[in-house]
Amino acid sequence: MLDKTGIAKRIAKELQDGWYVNLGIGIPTLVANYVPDGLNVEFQSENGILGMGAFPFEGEEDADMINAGKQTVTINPGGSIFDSVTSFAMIRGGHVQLTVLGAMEVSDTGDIANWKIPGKMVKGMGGAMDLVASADNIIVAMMHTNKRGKSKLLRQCSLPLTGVKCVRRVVTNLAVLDITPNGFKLIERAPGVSVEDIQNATEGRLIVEGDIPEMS
Amino acid sequence: MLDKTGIAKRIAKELQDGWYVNLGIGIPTLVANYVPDGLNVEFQSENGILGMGAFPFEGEEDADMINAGKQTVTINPGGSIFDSVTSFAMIRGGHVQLTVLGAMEVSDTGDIANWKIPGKMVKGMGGAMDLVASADNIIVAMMHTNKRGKSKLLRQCSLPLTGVKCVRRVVTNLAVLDITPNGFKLIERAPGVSVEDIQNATEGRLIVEGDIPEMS
Amino acid sequence: MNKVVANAEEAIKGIHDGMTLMLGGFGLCGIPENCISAMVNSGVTNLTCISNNAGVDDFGLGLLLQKKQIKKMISSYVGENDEFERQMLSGELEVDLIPQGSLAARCHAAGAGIPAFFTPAGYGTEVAEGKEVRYFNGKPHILEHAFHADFAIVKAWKGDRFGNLVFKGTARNFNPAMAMAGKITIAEVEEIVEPGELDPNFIHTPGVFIQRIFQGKDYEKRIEQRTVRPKA
Amino acid sequence: MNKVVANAEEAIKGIHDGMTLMLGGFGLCGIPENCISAMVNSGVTNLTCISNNAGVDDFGLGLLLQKKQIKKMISSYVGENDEFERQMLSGELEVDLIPQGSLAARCHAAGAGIPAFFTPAGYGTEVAEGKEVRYFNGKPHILEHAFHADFAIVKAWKGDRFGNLVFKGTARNFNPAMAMAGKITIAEVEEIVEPGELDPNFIHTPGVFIQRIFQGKDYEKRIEQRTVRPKA
Repeated sequence: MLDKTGIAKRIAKELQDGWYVNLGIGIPTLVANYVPDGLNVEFQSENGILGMGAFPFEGEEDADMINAGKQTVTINPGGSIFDSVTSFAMIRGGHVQLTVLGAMEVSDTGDIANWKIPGKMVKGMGGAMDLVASADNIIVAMMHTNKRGKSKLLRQCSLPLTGVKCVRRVVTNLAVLDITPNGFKLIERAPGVSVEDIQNATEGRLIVEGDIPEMS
Repeated sequence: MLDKTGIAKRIAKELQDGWYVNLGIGIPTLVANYVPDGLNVEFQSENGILGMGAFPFEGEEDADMINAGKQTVTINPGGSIFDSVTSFAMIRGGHVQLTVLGAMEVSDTGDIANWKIPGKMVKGMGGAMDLVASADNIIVAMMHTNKRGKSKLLRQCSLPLTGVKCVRRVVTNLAVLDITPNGFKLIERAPGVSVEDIQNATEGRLIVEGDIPEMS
Repeated sequence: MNKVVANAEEAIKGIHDGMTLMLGGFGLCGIPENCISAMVNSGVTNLTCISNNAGVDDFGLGLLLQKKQIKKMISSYVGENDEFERQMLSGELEVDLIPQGSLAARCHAAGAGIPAFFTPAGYGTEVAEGKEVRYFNGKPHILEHAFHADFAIVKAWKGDRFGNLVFKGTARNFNPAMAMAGKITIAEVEEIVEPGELDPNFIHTPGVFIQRIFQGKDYEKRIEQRTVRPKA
Repeated sequence: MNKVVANAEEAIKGIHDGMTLMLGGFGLCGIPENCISAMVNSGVTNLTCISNNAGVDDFGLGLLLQKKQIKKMISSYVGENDEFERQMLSGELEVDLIPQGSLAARCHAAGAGIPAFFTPAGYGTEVAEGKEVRYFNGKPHILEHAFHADFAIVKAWKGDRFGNLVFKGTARNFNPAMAMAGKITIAEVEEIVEPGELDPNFIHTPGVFIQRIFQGKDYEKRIEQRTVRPKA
């Protein structure tokens, strides 16, 4: 089974040289720490940065230099700063090659819900609806089940949607799964996790074809 | 009767302090030379300048610094340079208070034609269609009649239109006229020009109410 | 061209009860602190505020929420504010949540004379309810309309008396788009410079979009998430 | 991120007969001179070119017109070119004339993922023929669609190997919008600088929009209307 860091490390293996990548808040943010050596990848933050760098050194933080999670950050050489219109032009126009975001629910047709629990929590969608509606390559990073042990990989989302038929791959603490016309296709098992464990934790249609390798 | 300079001088009297103004090619360009003392007016050139200044001194011309007429120009302190999208955002968004442009024909309902003579001349509309469709304050600067002596102030335009019901005022070598629901309303006569001269040179509906003052 | 006014109190003249305002900023970054304070003091109320976020409990737009001066918020993300949540759940506050990119584009569209445009964002969600859907290249899009505002209030780093603005870092965010969209746009800046001091080739917001400008004071620039690494 | 290619010949690889290209520039100001020359030499033909103007007889896109490499021009203004006029009137060349602001906005829309938008420009004219009309605030608008291009070719002043670009003066014009709209965008620049040399706060076109960049040579930068005043 993977912890949050493990999920981030697994997603980092999806990165390709030359990609521009948008990382959501939470587990996705951790992906930036595990870019494979030798790969050039630029991180976009939708409040207006390309080439987002590490956190600033203590005492060098700048209130005018934050990321979409409102954290103080730095910018790498070769980075650029722009306004919100340009930032979402990049996103909507398909110039960002990979978007990684968290979710409360994902359906086996690729719908995602992550912005609202009616009557309980309404923080807003931020940039998530633009991101999921625009990019071809959406990876969801999340725990396979919620705090009450209920599956987050569903036949249909029960919460208000963020986007429809948009998720390409889901990486959880238990597995890597792709969205296919027939449901979640199991690609890899997390270390020590059996196909049965995954089946038990997945409410949506699960496709298991042949031997499912354990993540290396 | 006014010459081209006279038309430009008359239009310059329309300027108000703090206005942003777009001047078309030809007579309109001359308006910039007659801004009344004490008025702050900024000229916009739709290729991407606000605060367009005088022609450069000989030897200081810069191929990267032209106006919409492709003439080498300078920029005044407090001016700015921007791209075509932003330039037409200014225009379409109504941020330019006055547009002055030439015309081949104007109708008494405020239609304008100035970009095409079928089978003979097709240079294109450039920015004229955006300008006339967007601004409330469109002044046409032109000769009252064409080279063959035919009126350019018509009941209906015969040439392909640049815009419909958009012209507010016309300043010609003979007169100043406003577009009203009932046609061209005569506002001023050029020096030495009679109401009859203007009537003879105007094919569209002409409204003459009371004494028409001669331009001062 | 002299658009300089003395201070925030002068700048907000004409902002009346019931008006619609746009306010720049992302979280607490790049917000017009001086104008917000002046509005808290003026007591103007029943405002509709278009702003990406709603501040925190005791800063930014949170200050206007505390005093119940805001009737409706149009935002993309409103976490981080307990008083906001309380007013929203109790029904005291109307809230329209808008995808962030659509929010930016709808402000920009207003300033650019584009009344409506199609975007894929929000298709199939609550956001699309009641909106026209049309397919382009086989992909569904929804029609979104421009947002207009009686006043837009933006915060820049430097500006001149013509209203030309330059922003610093990610404090730019929504400010340039909103600057274009106000019937009257107010810019508060950290420093007013002489015309010509800002390189005309590198001005973020041309002065044509700005009607009033003043040099703000006592900027707190509060940081929401101070994240640092130790010095090596 | 290293998007640098050796020269214009490398940069235009993959531009095939029949493709649609966008080319930046206003008149002869800010045009990609090196790539145009390389395409004249490559002999690529049947091109659809989206560019505000069509060059003059012996410079800019006029060079491709001379060799009849262009099948169709999509522009806003095409005066100043006799060969162009001859080919158009004889029917050898297709021409689509587009209001300048709509041209810019349609390129930008493609790059920004906006498939269509409403604009007042062209309503009631030939430009509106066959287009949807809709009223907003009582004013008629027409629906315009995004332009897409197989390649966009832009000219900047300085750029780095990440593709970040800075333009000089009015040579900016259509270049930033078109840079966003190409499936592949080529930038030719007067000077390639190291990443970090361009201030990230003042980059006109972020590198994300650029796929290939090279340092051009022998820029002629011809002036169409040399207007000067005598030195005092």
